[in-house]
Amino acid sequence: MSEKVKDLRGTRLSAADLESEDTITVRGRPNAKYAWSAGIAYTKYLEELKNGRIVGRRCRQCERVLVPPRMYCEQCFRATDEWVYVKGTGKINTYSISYLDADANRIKTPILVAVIDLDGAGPGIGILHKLGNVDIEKIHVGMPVQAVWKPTNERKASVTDILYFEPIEEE
Amino acid sequence: MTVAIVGVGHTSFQSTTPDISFKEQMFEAAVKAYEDAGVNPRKDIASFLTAAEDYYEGYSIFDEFVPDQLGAVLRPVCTIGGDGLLALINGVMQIETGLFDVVAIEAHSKASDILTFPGIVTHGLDPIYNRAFNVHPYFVAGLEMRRYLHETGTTREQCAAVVVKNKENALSNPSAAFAAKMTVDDVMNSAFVSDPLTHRDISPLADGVIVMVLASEEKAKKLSDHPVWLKGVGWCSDTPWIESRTWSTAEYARLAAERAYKMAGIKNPQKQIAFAEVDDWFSYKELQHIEALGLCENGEAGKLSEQGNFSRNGKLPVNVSGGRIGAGNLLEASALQSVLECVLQLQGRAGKRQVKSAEMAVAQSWRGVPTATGCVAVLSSEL
Amino acid sequence: MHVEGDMEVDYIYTAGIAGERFFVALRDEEKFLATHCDKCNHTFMPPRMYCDRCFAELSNWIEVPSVGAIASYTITHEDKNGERLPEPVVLAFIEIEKTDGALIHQIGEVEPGALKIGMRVQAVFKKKSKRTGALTDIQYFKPA
Amino acid sequence: MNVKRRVAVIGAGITLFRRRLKETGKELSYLAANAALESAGMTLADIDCVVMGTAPDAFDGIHMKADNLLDGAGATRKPYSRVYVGGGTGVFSPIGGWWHVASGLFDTCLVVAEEKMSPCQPHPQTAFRTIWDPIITRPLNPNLVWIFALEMNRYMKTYNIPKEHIAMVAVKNKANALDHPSAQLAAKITVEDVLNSETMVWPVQRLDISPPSDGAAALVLASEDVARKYTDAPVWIDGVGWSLDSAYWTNRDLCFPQYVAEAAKMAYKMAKITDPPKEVDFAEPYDPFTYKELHHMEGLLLAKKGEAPRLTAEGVTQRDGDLPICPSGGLLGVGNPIAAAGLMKCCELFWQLRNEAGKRQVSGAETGVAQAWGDLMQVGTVTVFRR
Repeated sequence: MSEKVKDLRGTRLSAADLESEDTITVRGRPNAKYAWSAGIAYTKYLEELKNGRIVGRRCRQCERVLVPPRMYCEQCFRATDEWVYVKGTGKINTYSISYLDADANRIKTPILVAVIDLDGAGPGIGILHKLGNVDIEKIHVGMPVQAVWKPTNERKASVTDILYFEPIEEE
Repeated sequence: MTVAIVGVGHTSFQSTTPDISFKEQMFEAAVKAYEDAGVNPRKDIASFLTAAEDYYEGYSIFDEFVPDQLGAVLRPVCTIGGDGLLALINGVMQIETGLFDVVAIEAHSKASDILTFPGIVTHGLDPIYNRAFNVHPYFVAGLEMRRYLHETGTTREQCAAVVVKNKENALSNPSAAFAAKMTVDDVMNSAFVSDPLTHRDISPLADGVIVMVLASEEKAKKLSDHPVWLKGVGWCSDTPWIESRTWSTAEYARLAAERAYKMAGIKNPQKQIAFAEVDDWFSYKELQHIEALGLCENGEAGKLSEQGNFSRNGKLPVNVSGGRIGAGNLLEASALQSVLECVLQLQGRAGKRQVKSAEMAVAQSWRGVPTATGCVAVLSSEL
Repeated sequence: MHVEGDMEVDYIYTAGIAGERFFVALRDEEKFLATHCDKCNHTFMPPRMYCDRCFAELSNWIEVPSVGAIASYTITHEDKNGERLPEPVVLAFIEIEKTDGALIHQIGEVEPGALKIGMRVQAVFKKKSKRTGALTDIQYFKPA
Repeated sequence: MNVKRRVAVIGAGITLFRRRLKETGKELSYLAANAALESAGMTLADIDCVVMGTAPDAFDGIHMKADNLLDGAGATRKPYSRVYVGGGTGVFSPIGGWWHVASGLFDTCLVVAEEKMSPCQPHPQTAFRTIWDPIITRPLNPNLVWIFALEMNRYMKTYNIPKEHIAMVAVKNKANALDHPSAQLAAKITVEDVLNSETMVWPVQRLDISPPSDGAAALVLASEDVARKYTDAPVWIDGVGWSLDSAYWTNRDLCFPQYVAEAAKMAYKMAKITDPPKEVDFAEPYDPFTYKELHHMEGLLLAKKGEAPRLTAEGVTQRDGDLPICPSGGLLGVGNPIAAAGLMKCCELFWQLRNEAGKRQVSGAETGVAQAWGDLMQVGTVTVFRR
């Protein structure tokens, strides 16, 4: 550290200090609610998920099929051209095994997470989802998987209309 | 300083845009701006800046979602946590370093996605000293407005006249969201939010996106027959402690204007400035800002406004676009809406609302409650 | 289609070095403390640990009266979420005596119609048992 | 394009980094800013403008938080800008300061980075719930560590990297941090400690992760002529670079940080560096996770793809090795108040290049590189400093 900067400042608080009367604090929680417009591309995507289909958009210039779909191609900077259905099958690009929930609490039964490169989309075009009905020891990059859908009447036009991806029985 | 605006693009401004996402709106405005400038973003634009605040968007790190629809993927892109004019000024500085020749600026509002706008503004108040009471966060504006009226002798009627003027100006702006014929009484009789501030003293929120392309002198001359030159820029933040503020004058705007005028060589703004687009988040703010910009003496703006001095056909037109009150409050993007109006006017592209023989204009912004932060830019059709 | 959600999280904000000393004195002794910058001859209310003019660290704490003058006031009719309040709330910007600063607080024991800029007001403290070390340990300000 | 004006760093300051600090964000900003001014031999009156770097508002819990912080950063009644690129903000803030001065509009700029993560309950992670696309990702209820685990696994599988080599980064950085007076998690640990630590999101384990922290850091920048008035040993900002990749991270190959490479190429070009491993004497790549240091060394073109782990195993990146990496102790050792941690890395370049780093001093340091990373595994920010 610089000779001139020896006096490092900052007053440490423990978790208990924060709760103590001697530490003056104010508590609060914002009122911050939103209804995000899904827009043209995502609305179609979600509606098709409800129908049990995965839809993307093709850019005819770079020939990629973008999933999730967007109305523009970020590489070519032009409007994408057409809707394309891709299969509910793909290969694991990468995966992880989570012992944490969304608030960083520990959980016993891990959540299996993967990026799945979808068959029929452009190369390297994957989506984030969960894995299920799978032996943890057997998960590997390149593993063929398929979407397991919620029953039709339980679908809500959400990415959770796919319950998870499960391994395709290899012959 | 030798940076010009060589292209502008924008969506229309609307109270709500339910069937299109902010990304799709940004793409539309970007395509228009790049077309206007004659540039391909994948090749010709060296850097991209966006003006955004996370809580306005509902995302913790909004910067993530910016590059794709601007043609900015794998290029220098950043967010400026400020209004659109501050993003533009940072773009100007980037060009002035000599590192870049063409830069794009984006600012937007998707206010209709926000369900709890007063809750968001409250979340901007100091948590220790200013959130203790269950009141609308515009109490800050109520306090400021009363003190401003008290010190300057400005009347509530004069503030209401600003609303009437700006909504009427918006009638000639096809992009505006809140054009209307209204009377001073309509404003005076609307309900108080925080007395003396009524609902109609407050600009209504709107959605919209504005994209601009900036270029260095050399590049601007190649790209555009009618570049609009940035002659001076200034920006300033006064203390964030409401308890320590000067209430009657907008010190941040005065100091920002001082810097911008000095850079632009403006000694007598009342003579040298042909028209102005100033922040009018609240009606009285327009008057306070006119004074801070030196467009009249302190305390005179209300009276002069009432007399028509700042009307479209007046001596020094202010907010010909309709401002936030008439065109719509586009949050951080209203600052760019002000610049947009200056550009269109200086290029003679303002249609029905074109002001005559305008060569030099000023755009000024304020970030809203609880800030004392704002920017000023002097623009000219002449280099 | 719209998807709903929020950005809501619980927060605990520390009052900080200067704030803590201010609120402890308020809570325990019904005292207003300010910090004084000797160089700028400026007295900060609420107190700061530093002078934002010259950047001196401030150690000169002074007690000031819990009395001030209304520099502005507003009668607020909506709550923090924009809902109409059953009763309007009067808030004032109170320039605290012997300081260059102010506090923003409620005004009580006076009809809104009788409020005047320049009116001298004094803090009314909550009962000691009810105080928590917050701005609301002051119940309101009333005409002095 | 040629840069018109050279910009120097002439002062640096920092606070303690801790899980919780009592000071408000303003007060932390003040402590760092004032320390930086004192080290430069300046007063606030000598500062023309201020640039703030601070990451999500959702940590501090204040909308438009930079506006709230500004008096502590010395910006009252001055031109003030907040630059923001998520986790990349810390190293980006001096880049913002650089263009303020290099543009010729200002002669001096105070750059302050602040982060106060402790207000967010029950854990700062909770604020990360809202960094996702609310339509296609948030419904899956993700934890932020997921995506890093996905990236880490892709990196390990692509280049066949043993976890032992990655664990060495934690061992090195926590040991380096023993000599850093700000450090929150300095420790002597072993590779086994890392490999035996709790699995959070496999392959990420407890000791692969930097902690949440409160803290602030600051730098004073000046134009060449002003810098020379204050010091005989200015440190030059000779290269700056930044790049932002697509938001659609599941449409990219995560094995290599292309955005860091683009930012590095931009910065090296400006600094006229053509052979980075030879011309860069030490580096402070962003290390919020162990593997990220390695990933970023490769992105910074300081190691070939997949080879940074081997260099680490061979000791090359030790403080006394051929290419010291994170001599400060990095985020893994010093702590991770997001934006402040990034600027801490730039402070480290300053102290190292001035030969003022005390026990942490690397020998013969003439050119140093700092880098940060952020958003959705998408942004790279790079600075090249020279003595």
